[in-house]
Amino acid sequence: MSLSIHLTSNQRVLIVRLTGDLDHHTASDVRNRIEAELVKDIHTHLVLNLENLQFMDSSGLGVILGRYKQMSSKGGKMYLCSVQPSVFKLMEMSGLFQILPTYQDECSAISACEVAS
Amino acid sequence: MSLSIHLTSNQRVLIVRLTGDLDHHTASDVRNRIEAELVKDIHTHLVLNLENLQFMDSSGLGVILGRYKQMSSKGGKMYLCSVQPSVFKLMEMSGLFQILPTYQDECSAISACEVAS
Amino acid sequence: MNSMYRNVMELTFSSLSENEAFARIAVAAFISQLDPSLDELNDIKTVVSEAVTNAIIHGYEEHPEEQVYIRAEIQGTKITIQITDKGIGIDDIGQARQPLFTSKPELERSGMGFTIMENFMDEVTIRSKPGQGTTVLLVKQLKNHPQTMAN
Amino acid sequence: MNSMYRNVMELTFSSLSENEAFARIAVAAFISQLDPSLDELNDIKTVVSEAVTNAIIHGYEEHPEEQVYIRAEIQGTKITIQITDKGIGIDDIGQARQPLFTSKPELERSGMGFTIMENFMDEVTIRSKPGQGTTVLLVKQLKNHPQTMAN
Ligand SMILES: Nc1ncnc2c1ncn2[C@@H]1O[C@H](COP(=O)(O)OP(=O)(O)O)[C@@H](O)[C@H]1O
Ligand SMILES: Nc1ncnc2c1ncn2[C@@H]1O[C@H](COP(=O)(O)OP(=O)(O)O)[C@@H](O)[C@H]1O
Repeated sequence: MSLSIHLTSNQRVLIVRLTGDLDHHTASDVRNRIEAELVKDIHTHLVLNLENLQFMDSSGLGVILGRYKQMSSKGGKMYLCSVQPSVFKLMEMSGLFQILPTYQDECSAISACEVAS
Repeated sequence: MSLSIHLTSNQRVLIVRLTGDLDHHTASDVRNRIEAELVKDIHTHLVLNLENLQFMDSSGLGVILGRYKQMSSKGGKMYLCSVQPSVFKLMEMSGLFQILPTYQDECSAISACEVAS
Repeated sequence: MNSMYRNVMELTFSSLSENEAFARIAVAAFISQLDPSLDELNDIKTVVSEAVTNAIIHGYEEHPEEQVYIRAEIQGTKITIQITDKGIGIDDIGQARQPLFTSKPELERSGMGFTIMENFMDEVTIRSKPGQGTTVLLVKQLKNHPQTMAN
Repeated sequence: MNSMYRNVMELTFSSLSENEAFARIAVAAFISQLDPSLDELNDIKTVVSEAVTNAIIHGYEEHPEEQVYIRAEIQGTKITIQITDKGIGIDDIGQARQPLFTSKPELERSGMGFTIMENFMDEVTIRSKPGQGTTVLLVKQLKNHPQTMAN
Protein backbone atom coordinates (compact mmCIF):
# COMPACT_ATOMS: atom_id res chain seq x y z
CA MET A 1 0.00 0.00 0.00
CA SER A 2 2.66 2.49 1.02
CA LEU A 3 4.96 1.58 -1.89
CA SER A 4 3.93 1.19 -5.49
CA ILE A 5 6.27 -0.71 -7.81
CA HIS A 6 6.15 -0.18 -11.55
CA LEU A 7 8.13 -2.44 -13.89
CA THR A 8 8.92 -1.68 -17.50
CA SER A 9 11.57 -2.64 -20.08
CA ASN A 10 13.93 -1.00 -22.52
CA GLN A 11 15.45 -3.82 -24.58
CA ARG A 12 17.59 -5.81 -22.14
CA VAL A 13 17.24 -3.27 -19.32
CA LEU A 14 14.64 -3.86 -16.61
CA ILE A 15 13.41 -0.51 -15.29
CA VAL A 16 11.87 -0.39 -11.81
CA ARG A 17 10.09 2.80 -10.68
CA LEU A 18 9.31 3.11 -6.97
CA THR A 19 6.66 5.48 -5.57
CA GLY A 20 6.19 5.96 -1.82
CA ASP A 21 8.14 4.55 1.13
CA LEU A 22 10.80 1.84 0.97
CA ASP A 23 11.26 0.25 4.41
CA HIS A 24 11.41 -3.27 5.87
CA HIS A 25 7.66 -3.71 5.32
CA THR A 26 7.84 -2.93 1.59
CA ALA A 27 11.38 -4.20 0.82
CA SER A 28 10.33 -7.82 0.33
CA ASP A 29 7.77 -6.74 -2.30
CA VAL A 30 10.53 -5.02 -4.24
CA ARG A 31 12.75 -8.11 -4.07
CA ASN A 32 9.93 -10.46 -5.06
CA ARG A 33 8.68 -8.37 -7.98
CA ILE A 34 12.18 -7.95 -9.41
CA GLU A 35 13.11 -11.62 -8.96
CA ALA A 36 9.87 -12.76 -10.59
CA GLU A 37 10.80 -10.65 -13.62
CA LEU A 38 14.48 -11.61 -13.76
CA VAL A 39 13.82 -15.37 -13.78
CA LYS A 40 12.22 -14.89 -17.20
CA ASP A 41 15.78 -14.28 -18.45
CA ILE A 42 14.79 -11.39 -20.71
CA HIS A 43 16.83 -8.72 -18.92
CA THR A 44 20.57 -8.33 -18.40
CA HIS A 45 20.66 -4.98 -16.60
CA LEU A 46 18.64 -3.18 -13.94
CA VAL A 47 17.79 0.51 -13.53
CA LEU A 48 16.11 1.69 -10.31
CA ASN A 49 14.25 4.97 -10.82
CA LEU A 50 13.78 6.66 -7.42
CA GLU A 51 12.24 9.92 -8.62
CA ASN A 52 9.06 9.35 -6.59
CA LEU A 53 10.58 7.60 -3.59
CA GLN A 54 9.56 9.72 -0.61
CA PHE A 55 11.28 7.80 2.16
CA MET A 56 13.94 5.12 2.51
CA ASP A 57 15.77 3.60 5.48
CA SER A 58 18.52 0.98 5.81
CA SER A 59 16.12 -1.82 4.85
CA GLY A 60 16.05 -0.10 1.45
CA LEU A 61 19.84 -0.12 1.32
CA GLY A 62 19.68 -3.87 2.02
CA VAL A 63 17.32 -4.70 -0.82
CA ILE A 64 19.25 -2.45 -3.25
CA LEU A 65 22.58 -4.05 -2.30
CA GLY A 66 20.97 -7.48 -2.63
CA ARG A 67 19.87 -6.72 -6.21
CA TYR A 68 23.29 -5.27 -6.99
CA LYS A 69 25.00 -8.50 -5.90
CA GLN A 70 22.51 -10.53 -7.89
CA MET A 71 23.02 -8.54 -11.11
CA SER A 72 26.82 -8.48 -10.69
CA SER A 73 27.01 -12.23 -10.16
CA LYS A 74 25.44 -12.68 -13.61
CA GLY A 75 27.70 -10.08 -15.21
CA GLY A 76 24.90 -7.48 -15.49
CA LYS A 77 24.95 -3.80 -14.54
CA MET A 78 22.74 -1.98 -12.08
CA TYR A 79 22.31 1.77 -11.88
CA LEU A 80 20.20 4.21 -9.90
CA CYS A 81 18.61 7.39 -11.20
CA SER A 82 16.70 10.49 -10.06
CA VAL A 83 17.56 10.07 -6.37
CA GLN A 84 15.82 12.73 -4.24
CA PRO A 85 17.76 14.76 -1.63
CA SER A 86 16.63 12.93 1.54
CA VAL A 87 17.32 9.49 0.06
CA PHE A 88 20.57 10.79 -1.47
CA LYS A 89 21.77 11.84 1.99
CA LEU A 90 21.22 8.34 3.38
CA MET A 91 22.93 6.67 0.43
CA GLU A 92 25.90 9.00 0.52
CA MET A 93 26.33 8.57 4.27
CA SER A 94 26.38 4.80 3.94
CA GLY A 95 28.85 4.75 1.04
CA LEU A 96 26.45 3.20 -1.46
CA PHE A 97 27.63 5.41 -4.32
CA GLN A 98 31.11 3.86 -4.09
CA ILE A 99 29.75 0.73 -5.70
CA LEU A 100 26.55 1.88 -7.36
CA PRO A 101 26.60 4.86 -9.74
CA THR A 102 23.59 7.16 -9.91
CA TYR A 103 22.34 9.18 -12.87
CA GLN A 104 20.29 12.35 -13.19
CA ASP A 105 17.51 10.71 -15.17
CA GLU A 106 16.27 7.37 -16.46
CA CYS A 107 17.54 7.97 -20.00
CA SER A 108 21.15 8.45 -18.88
CA ALA A 109 20.99 5.35 -16.68
CA ILE A 110 19.63 3.26 -19.56
CA SER A 111 22.33 4.61 -21.91
CA ALA A 112 25.00 3.68 -19.37
CA CYS A 113 23.69 0.11 -19.37
CA GLU A 114 23.81 -0.01 -23.17
CA VAL A 115 27.41 1.25 -23.22
CA ALA A 116 28.29 -1.43 -20.68
CA SER A 117 26.80 -4.23 -22.83
CA MET B 1 2.11 26.64 13.16
CA SER B 2 -0.63 24.36 11.87
CA LEU B 3 -2.91 27.23 10.83
CA SER B 4 -1.90 30.32 8.96
CA ILE B 5 -4.23 33.34 9.05
CA HIS B 6 -4.09 35.97 6.38
CA LEU B 7 -6.07 39.21 6.74
CA THR B 8 -6.86 41.62 3.93
CA SER B 9 -9.50 44.26 3.11
CA ASN B 10 -11.84 45.20 0.35
CA GLN B 11 -13.35 48.55 1.34
CA ARG B 12 -15.49 47.83 4.41
CA VAL B 13 -15.15 44.03 4.10
CA LEU B 14 -12.56 42.24 6.21
CA ILE B 15 -11.35 39.16 4.34
CA VAL B 16 -9.81 36.32 6.37
CA ARG B 17 -8.03 33.50 4.53
CA LEU B 18 -7.25 30.35 6.52
CA THR B 19 -4.60 27.81 5.48
CA GLY B 20 -4.13 24.52 7.38
CA ASP B 21 -6.08 23.04 10.29
CA LEU B 22 -8.75 24.80 12.34
CA ASP B 23 -9.22 23.04 15.67
CA HIS B 24 -9.39 24.00 19.36
CA HIS B 25 -5.64 24.71 19.40
CA THR B 26 -5.82 27.20 16.52
CA ALA B 27 -9.36 28.58 17.04
CA SER B 28 -8.30 31.17 19.63
CA ASP B 29 -5.74 32.60 17.18
CA VAL B 30 -8.50 33.11 14.64
CA ARG B 31 -10.72 34.84 17.18
CA ASN B 32 -7.91 37.05 18.48
CA ARG B 33 -6.65 38.11 15.04
CA ILE B 34 -10.14 39.00 13.83
CA GLU B 35 -11.06 40.86 17.03
CA ALA B 36 -7.82 42.85 16.95
CA GLU B 37 -8.75 43.97 13.44
CA LEU B 38 -12.44 44.67 14.11
CA VAL B 39 -11.78 46.97 17.08
CA LYS B 40 -10.17 49.38 14.63
CA ASP B 41 -13.73 50.00 13.36
CA ILE B 42 -12.75 50.07 9.70
CA HIS B 43 -14.78 47.03 8.67
CA THR B 44 -18.50 46.38 8.64
CA HIS B 45 -18.60 42.92 7.08
CA LEU B 46 -16.58 39.71 7.27
CA VAL B 47 -15.73 37.14 4.60
CA LEU B 48 -14.05 33.87 5.62
CA ASN B 49 -12.19 32.29 2.70
CA LEU B 50 -11.73 28.56 3.42
CA GLU B 51 -10.18 27.54 0.09
CA ASN B 52 -7.00 26.25 1.78
CA LEU B 53 -8.53 24.94 5.00
CA GLN B 54 -7.50 21.27 5.11
CA PHE B 55 -9.23 20.25 8.32
CA MET B 56 -11.89 21.60 10.67
CA ASP B 57 -13.73 20.16 13.66
CA SER B 58 -16.50 21.48 15.94
CA SER B 59 -14.10 23.95 17.58
CA GLY B 60 -14.01 25.60 14.16
CA LEU B 61 -17.81 25.72 14.10
CA GLY B 62 -17.66 27.43 17.50
CA VAL B 63 -15.30 30.19 16.42
CA ILE B 64 -17.22 30.76 13.17
CA LEU B 65 -20.55 30.98 15.02
CA GLY B 66 -18.94 33.34 17.55
CA ARG B 67 -17.84 35.71 14.77
CA TYR B 68 -21.26 35.45 13.12
CA LYS B 69 -22.99 36.53 16.35
CA GLN B 70 -20.48 39.34 16.78
CA MET B 71 -21.00 40.69 13.24
CA SER B 72 -24.79 40.35 13.43
CA SER B 73 -24.99 42.20 16.73
CA LYS B 74 -23.40 45.18 15.00
CA GLY B 75 -25.63 44.89 11.94
CA GLY B 76 -22.83 43.55 9.71
CA LYS B 77 -22.88 40.56 7.38
CA MET B 78 -20.68 37.51 7.44
CA TYR B 79 -20.25 35.06 4.56
CA LEU B 80 -18.14 32.00 3.85
CA CYS B 81 -16.53 31.10 0.54
CA SER B 82 -14.63 28.33 -1.24
CA VAL B 83 -15.50 25.66 1.33
CA GLN B 84 -13.75 22.35 0.53
CA PRO B 85 -15.71 19.03 0.48
CA SER B 86 -14.57 17.63 3.86
CA VAL B 87 -15.26 20.90 5.69
CA PHE B 88 -18.51 21.32 3.72
CA LYS B 89 -19.71 17.92 4.98
CA LEU B 90 -19.18 18.96 8.61
CA MET B 91 -20.89 22.32 8.14
CA GLU B 92 -23.86 20.84 6.34
CA MET B 93 -24.32 18.11 8.96
CA SER B 94 -24.36 20.66 11.74
CA GLY B 95 -26.83 23.00 10.02
CA LEU B 96 -24.41 25.93 9.75
CA PHE B 97 -25.57 26.86 6.25
CA GLN B 98 -29.05 27.61 7.58
CA ILE B 99 -27.70 30.78 9.13
CA LEU B 100 -24.49 31.41 7.21
CA PRO B 101 -24.55 31.51 3.40
CA THR B 102 -21.53 30.23 1.49
CA TYR B 103 -20.28 31.35 -1.92
CA GLN B 104 -18.22 29.69 -4.63
CA ASP B 105 -15.44 32.25 -4.51
CA GLU B 106 -14.19 35.29 -2.63
CA CYS B 107 -15.47 37.76 -5.24
CA SER B 108 -19.06 36.60 -4.97
CA ALA B 109 -18.93 36.72 -1.18
CA ILE B 110 -17.57 40.29 -1.24
CA SER B 111 -20.25 41.34 -3.74
CA ALA B 112 -22.93 39.87 -1.48
CA CYS B 113 -21.61 42.06 1.37
CA GLU B 114 -21.75 45.13 -0.85
CA VAL B 115 -25.33 44.40 -1.88
CA ALA B 116 -26.22 44.03 1.80
CA SER B 117 -24.73 47.43 2.70
CA MET C 1 -5.64 -8.94 4.72
CA ASN C 2 -8.13 -11.48 6.04
CA SER C 3 -10.81 -10.94 8.66
CA MET C 4 -8.63 -12.47 11.40
CA TYR C 5 -6.10 -9.69 11.01
CA ARG C 6 -5.59 -7.78 14.26
CA ASN C 7 -3.43 -4.79 15.06
CA VAL C 8 -3.45 -2.67 18.21
CA MET C 9 -1.87 0.60 19.26
CA GLU C 10 -2.01 2.62 22.45
CA LEU C 11 -1.10 6.24 22.82
CA THR C 12 -0.67 8.43 25.90
CA PHE C 13 0.13 12.12 25.74
CA SER C 14 0.14 15.34 27.73
CA SER C 15 -3.15 17.21 27.93
CA LEU C 16 -1.94 20.05 25.69
CA SER C 17 -3.94 21.52 22.81
CA GLU C 18 -0.95 21.15 20.46
CA ASN C 19 -1.43 17.39 20.78
CA GLU C 20 -4.90 17.51 19.18
CA ALA C 21 -3.34 17.57 15.70
CA PHE C 22 -0.76 14.97 16.71
CA ALA C 23 -3.46 12.60 18.01
CA ARG C 24 -5.63 12.71 14.90
CA ILE C 25 -2.63 12.32 12.56
CA ALA C 26 -1.32 9.36 14.59
CA VAL C 27 -4.68 7.56 14.51
CA ALA C 28 -5.06 8.34 10.79
CA ALA C 29 -1.58 6.92 10.11
CA PHE C 30 -2.50 3.75 12.00
CA ILE C 31 -5.78 3.36 10.09
CA SER C 32 -4.09 4.01 6.73
CA GLN C 33 -3.03 0.36 6.63
CA LEU C 34 -6.63 -0.46 5.70
CA ASP C 35 -6.45 1.80 2.64
CA PRO C 36 -9.50 3.89 3.71
CA SER C 37 -11.11 6.43 1.41
CA LEU C 38 -10.17 10.08 1.95
CA ASP C 39 -13.68 10.59 3.29
CA GLU C 40 -13.37 7.80 5.85
CA LEU C 41 -9.94 9.04 6.90
CA ASN C 42 -11.29 12.56 7.39
CA ASP C 43 -14.24 11.27 9.44
CA ILE C 44 -11.84 9.40 11.74
CA LYS C 45 -9.55 12.43 12.11
CA THR C 46 -12.57 14.56 12.98
CA VAL C 47 -14.01 12.27 15.65
CA VAL C 48 -10.58 11.74 17.27
CA SER C 49 -10.13 15.50 17.32
CA GLU C 50 -13.56 15.94 18.96
CA ALA C 51 -12.97 13.38 21.71
CA VAL C 52 -9.38 14.46 22.44
CA THR C 53 -10.41 18.13 22.58
CA ASN C 54 -13.20 17.22 25.01
CA ALA C 55 -10.74 15.35 27.26
CA ILE C 56 -8.41 18.37 27.29
CA ILE C 57 -11.03 21.13 27.70
CA HIS C 58 -13.81 19.48 29.67
CA GLY C 59 -12.17 16.46 31.34
CA TYR C 60 -8.99 18.19 32.47
CA GLU C 61 -10.03 21.84 32.11
CA GLU C 62 -6.75 22.43 30.25
CA HIS C 63 -4.43 21.17 32.97
CA PRO C 64 -1.23 20.33 31.03
CA GLU C 65 0.18 17.85 33.56
CA GLU C 66 -2.66 15.39 32.92
CA GLN C 67 -2.62 12.57 30.37
CA VAL C 68 -4.99 11.59 27.56
CA TYR C 69 -5.14 7.90 26.49
CA ILE C 70 -6.07 6.49 23.11
CA ARG C 71 -6.40 2.85 22.17
CA ALA C 72 -7.06 1.92 18.57
CA GLU C 73 -7.66 -1.56 17.26
CA ILE C 74 -8.03 -2.94 13.77
CA GLN C 75 -9.89 -6.23 13.36
CA GLY C 76 -10.31 -7.10 9.73
CA THR C 77 -11.83 -3.89 8.37
CA LYS C 78 -13.42 -2.83 11.68
CA ILE C 79 -11.84 0.01 13.64
CA THR C 80 -12.39 0.52 17.37
CA ILE C 81 -11.05 3.67 19.02
CA GLN C 82 -11.18 4.46 22.73
CA ILE C 83 -10.36 7.93 24.07
CA THR C 84 -9.99 8.16 27.84
CA ASP C 85 -9.34 10.85 30.41
CA LYS C 86 -9.16 10.59 34.21
CA GLY C 87 -10.79 14.00 34.57
CA ILE C 88 -13.99 15.45 36.04
CA GLY C 89 -16.37 13.08 34.27
CA ILE C 90 -19.90 13.75 32.97
CA ASP C 91 -22.93 14.08 35.28
CA ASP C 92 -25.70 13.71 32.75
CA ILE C 93 -24.61 11.78 29.66
CA GLY C 94 -28.01 12.12 27.97
CA GLN C 95 -27.79 15.91 28.20
CA ALA C 96 -24.15 15.91 27.03
CA ARG C 97 -25.14 14.04 23.85
CA GLN C 98 -27.81 16.63 22.90
CA PRO C 99 -26.93 18.65 19.80
CA LEU C 100 -25.85 22.19 20.76
CA PHE C 101 -25.53 21.39 24.47
CA THR C 102 -22.31 22.73 25.93
CA SER C 103 -21.27 23.41 29.50
CA LYS C 104 -18.68 25.94 28.30
CA PRO C 105 -20.44 28.50 26.05
CA GLU C 106 -17.98 31.13 27.29
CA LEU C 107 -15.24 29.25 25.38
CA GLU C 108 -17.29 29.46 22.16
CA ARG C 109 -17.91 25.71 22.15
CA SER C 110 -20.52 24.71 19.59
CA GLY C 111 -21.95 21.76 21.53
CA MET C 112 -21.72 19.65 18.37
CA GLY C 113 -18.87 17.30 19.35
CA PHE C 114 -20.94 14.24 20.29
CA THR C 115 -23.40 14.85 17.46
CA ILE C 116 -20.52 14.78 14.97
CA MET C 117 -19.12 11.60 16.53
CA GLU C 118 -22.54 9.94 16.23
CA ASN C 119 -22.91 11.02 12.62
CA PHE C 120 -19.44 9.96 11.48
CA MET C 121 -19.15 6.62 13.31
CA ASP C 122 -21.27 3.46 13.44
CA GLU C 123 -21.25 3.27 17.26
CA VAL C 124 -20.54 5.83 19.98
CA THR C 125 -20.53 4.66 23.61
CA ILE C 126 -19.80 7.02 26.49
CA ARG C 127 -18.70 5.67 29.86
CA SER C 128 -18.22 8.29 32.54
CA LYS C 129 -18.23 8.74 36.31
CA PRO C 130 -18.17 12.18 37.93
CA GLY C 131 -14.75 12.72 39.51
CA GLN C 132 -13.26 9.65 37.83
CA GLY C 133 -13.14 10.38 34.13
CA THR C 134 -14.60 9.57 30.76
CA THR C 135 -14.08 6.99 28.04
CA VAL C 136 -15.55 7.43 24.58
CA LEU C 137 -15.70 4.27 22.49
CA LEU C 138 -15.97 4.77 18.73
CA VAL C 139 -16.52 1.96 16.22
CA LYS C 140 -16.54 2.08 12.45
CA GLN C 141 -16.70 -0.60 9.80
CA LEU C 142 -14.69 0.52 6.77
CA LYS C 143 -15.89 -0.22 3.27
CA ASN C 144 -13.55 -2.35 1.24
CA HIS C 145 -11.77 -0.28 -1.37
CA PRO C 146 -10.11 -1.40 -4.54
CA GLN C 147 -6.42 -0.53 -4.52
CA THR C 148 -6.09 2.82 -6.21
CA MET C 149 -2.43 2.57 -7.16
CA ALA C 150 -1.34 0.25 -9.93
CA ASN C 151 0.60 -2.44 -8.11
CA MET D 1 7.61 28.38 23.16
CA ASN D 2 10.05 28.90 26.00
CA SER D 3 12.78 26.50 27.15
CA MET D 4 10.65 25.20 30.03
CA TYR D 5 8.10 23.84 27.61
CA ARG D 6 7.60 20.10 28.05
CA ASN D 7 5.45 17.63 26.17
CA VAL D 8 5.46 13.84 26.39
CA MET D 9 3.88 11.02 24.42
CA GLU D 10 4.01 7.26 24.74
CA LEU D 11 3.09 4.77 22.09
CA THR D 12 2.67 1.00 22.23
CA PHE D 13 1.87 -1.12 19.18
CA SER D 14 1.85 -4.66 17.84
CA SER D 15 5.15 -5.94 16.47
CA LEU D 16 3.94 -5.88 12.85
CA SER D 17 5.95 -4.51 9.94
CA GLU D 18 2.96 -2.39 8.80
CA ASN D 19 3.45 -0.38 11.99
CA GLU D 20 6.92 0.83 10.94
CA ALA D 21 5.38 3.56 8.76
CA PHE D 22 2.78 4.35 11.44
CA ALA D 23 5.47 4.75 14.12
CA ARG D 24 7.64 7.14 12.14
CA ILE D 25 4.65 9.24 11.03
CA ALA D 26 3.35 9.42 14.62
CA VAL D 27 6.70 10.58 16.00
CA ALA D 28 7.10 13.06 13.12
CA ALA D 29 3.61 14.45 13.84
CA PHE D 30 4.51 14.88 17.51
CA ILE D 31 7.80 16.64 16.67
CA SER D 32 6.13 18.91 14.10
CA GLN D 33 5.07 21.21 16.94
CA LEU D 34 8.66 22.46 17.03
CA ASP D 35 8.49 23.52 13.39
CA PRO D 36 11.52 21.40 12.38
CA SER D 37 13.14 21.70 8.95
CA LEU D 38 12.21 19.04 6.37
CA ASP D 39 15.72 17.66 6.78
CA GLU D 40 15.40 17.31 10.56
CA LEU D 41 11.96 15.74 10.20
CA ASN D 42 13.30 13.21 7.71
CA ASP D 43 16.25 12.36 9.99
CA ILE D 44 13.85 11.67 12.86
CA LYS D 45 11.58 9.54 10.67
CA THR D 46 14.59 7.54 9.50
CA VAL D 47 16.02 6.80 12.96
CA VAL D 48 12.59 5.84 14.35
CA SER D 49 12.13 3.52 11.39
CA GLU D 50 15.57 1.94 12.06
CA ALA D 51 14.98 1.32 15.75
CA VAL D 52 11.38 0.08 15.34
CA THR D 53 12.41 -2.25 12.51
CA ASN D 54 15.20 -3.65 14.71
CA ALA D 55 12.73 -4.27 17.55
CA ILE D 56 10.41 -6.15 15.16
CA ILE D 57 13.03 -8.15 13.22
CA HIS D 58 15.80 -8.72 15.75
CA GLY D 59 14.17 -8.21 19.15
CA TYR D 60 10.97 -10.16 18.45
CA GLU D 61 12.01 -12.09 15.33
CA GLU D 62 8.74 -10.96 13.72
CA HIS D 63 6.41 -12.35 16.37
CA PRO D 64 3.19 -10.30 15.89
CA GLU D 65 1.80 -10.82 19.40
CA GLU D 66 4.64 -8.82 20.95
CA GLN D 67 4.60 -5.06 21.64
CA VAL D 68 6.98 -2.25 20.72
CA TYR D 69 7.13 0.84 23.00
CA ILE D 70 8.07 4.38 22.06
CA ARG D 71 8.40 7.34 24.40
CA ALA D 72 9.07 10.77 22.95
CA GLU D 73 9.66 13.93 24.93
CA ILE D 74 10.04 17.54 23.89
CA GLN D 75 11.91 19.87 26.27
CA GLY D 76 12.34 23.29 24.77
CA THR D 77 13.86 22.41 21.38
CA LYS D 78 15.43 19.13 22.54
CA ILE D 79 13.86 15.85 21.48
CA THR D 80 14.40 12.57 23.33
CA ILE D 81 13.05 9.35 21.84
CA GLN D 82 13.18 5.93 23.45
CA ILE D 83 12.35 2.75 21.51
CA THR D 84 11.99 -0.39 23.62
CA ASP D 85 11.32 -4.08 23.04
CA LYS D 86 11.15 -6.93 25.56
CA GLY D 87 12.76 -9.28 23.06
CA ILE D 88 15.95 -11.34 22.79
CA GLY D 89 18.35 -8.49 23.62
CA ILE D 90 21.87 -7.87 22.29
CA ASP D 91 24.88 -9.92 23.44
CA ASP D 92 27.67 -7.68 22.20
CA ILE D 93 26.58 -4.04 21.86
CA GLY D 94 30.01 -2.93 20.58
CA GLN D 95 29.79 -5.39 17.70
CA ALA D 96 26.15 -4.46 16.97
CA ARG D 97 27.14 -0.80 16.53
CA GLN D 98 29.82 -1.62 13.91
CA PRO D 99 28.92 -0.39 10.42
CA LEU D 100 27.85 -3.30 8.18
CA PHE D 101 27.52 -5.74 11.08
CA THR D 102 24.31 -7.73 10.91
CA SER D 103 23.24 -10.98 12.52
CA LYS D 104 20.67 -11.53 9.77
CA PRO D 105 22.45 -11.31 6.39
CA GLU D 106 19.97 -13.89 5.03
CA LEU D 107 17.23 -11.24 5.37
CA GLU D 108 19.31 -8.81 3.25
CA ARG D 109 19.92 -6.53 6.24
CA SER D 110 22.54 -3.90 5.47
CA GLY D 111 23.96 -3.65 9.00
CA MET D 112 23.73 0.15 8.75
CA GLY D 113 20.89 0.80 11.22
CA PHE D 114 22.94 1.90 14.22
CA THR D 115 25.42 3.78 12.01
CA ILE D 116 22.55 5.82 10.55
CA MET D 117 21.12 6.51 14.02
CA GLU D 118 24.55 7.76 15.17
CA ASN D 119 24.93 9.97 12.12
CA PHE D 120 21.46 11.51 12.27
CA MET D 121 21.16 12.09 16.03
CA ASP D 122 23.27 13.90 18.63
CA GLU D 123 23.25 10.98 21.08
CA VAL D 124 22.53 7.26 20.71
CA THR D 125 22.52 5.09 23.84
CA ILE D 126 21.78 1.36 23.71
CA ARG D 127 20.69 -0.50 26.84
CA SER D 128 20.20 -4.21 26.38
CA LYS D 129 20.21 -7.50 28.29
CA PRO D 130 20.12 -10.86 26.54
CA GLY D 131 16.72 -12.43 27.08
CA GLN D 132 15.22 -9.25 28.50
CA GLY D 133 15.12 -6.74 25.69
CA THR D 134 16.59 -3.58 24.27
CA THR D 135 16.08 0.16 24.67
CA VAL D 136 17.56 2.63 22.22
CA LEU D 137 17.71 6.22 23.46
CA LEU D 138 17.98 8.91 20.80
CA VAL D 139 18.53 12.61 21.51
CA LYS D 140 18.56 15.54 19.12
CA GLN D 141 18.71 19.27 19.64
CA LEU D 142 16.71 21.01 16.91
CA LYS D 143 17.92 24.23 15.38
CA ASN D 144 15.57 27.16 15.82
CA HIS D 145 13.78 27.98 12.61
CA PRO D 146 12.11 31.19 11.59
CA GLN D 147 8.41 30.64 10.91
CA THR D 148 8.11 29.97 7.20
CA MET D 149 4.44 30.84 6.83
CA ALA D 150 3.29 34.40 7.01
CA ASN D 151 1.40 34.60 10.25
N1 LIG E 1 -14.21 14.18 28.38
C1 LIG E 1 -15.19 14.90 28.99
N2 LIG E 1 -15.13 15.15 30.31
C2 LIG E 1 -16.10 15.88 30.93
N3 LIG E 1 -17.18 16.40 30.27
C3 LIG E 1 -17.29 16.18 28.95
C4 LIG E 1 -16.30 15.44 28.24
N4 LIG E 1 -16.68 15.38 26.95
C5 LIG E 1 -17.84 16.06 26.85
N5 LIG E 1 -18.22 16.54 28.05
C6 LIG E 1 -19.46 17.32 28.35
O1 LIG E 1 -20.37 17.12 27.27
C7 LIG E 1 -20.72 18.39 26.69
C8 LIG E 1 -21.00 18.24 25.21
O2 LIG E 1 -19.81 17.87 24.52
P1 LIG E 1 -19.70 18.20 22.97
O3 LIG E 1 -20.91 17.68 22.27
O4 LIG E 1 -18.39 17.67 22.48
O5 LIG E 1 -19.73 19.78 22.87
P2 LIG E 1 -18.66 20.90 23.29
O6 LIG E 1 -17.30 20.29 23.43
O7 LIG E 1 -18.72 21.88 22.18
O8 LIG E 1 -19.13 21.47 24.61
C9 LIG E 1 -19.56 19.29 27.02
O9 LIG E 1 -19.91 20.65 26.99
C10 LIG E 1 -19.18 18.80 28.43
O10 LIG E 1 -20.05 19.34 29.40
N1 LIG F 1 16.21 -4.47 19.18
C1 LIG F 1 17.19 -5.38 18.95
N2 LIG F 1 17.14 -6.60 19.56
C2 LIG F 1 18.10 -7.52 19.35
N3 LIG F 1 19.16 -7.32 18.56
C3 LIG F 1 19.29 -6.14 17.92
C4 LIG F 1 18.32 -5.12 18.10
N4 LIG F 1 18.69 -4.04 17.36
C5 LIG F 1 19.85 -4.39 16.77
N5 LIG F 1 20.23 -5.65 17.10
C6 LIG F 1 21.45 -6.35 16.66
O1 LIG F 1 22.36 -5.39 16.16
C7 LIG F 1 22.71 -5.70 14.82
C8 LIG F 1 23.01 -4.44 14.04
O2 LIG F 1 21.83 -3.65 13.90
P1 LIG F 1 21.72 -2.61 12.71
O3 LIG F 1 22.95 -1.77 12.69
O4 LIG F 1 20.42 -1.92 12.83
O5 LIG F 1 21.76 -3.51 11.39
P2 LIG F 1 20.68 -4.53 10.75
O6 LIG F 1 19.32 -4.25 11.33
O7 LIG F 1 20.73 -4.23 9.29
O8 LIG F 1 21.15 -5.91 11.10
C9 LIG F 1 21.55 -6.51 14.30
O9 LIG F 1 21.92 -7.33 13.20
C10 LIG F 1 21.18 -7.33 15.53
O10 LIG F 1 22.03 -8.43 15.70
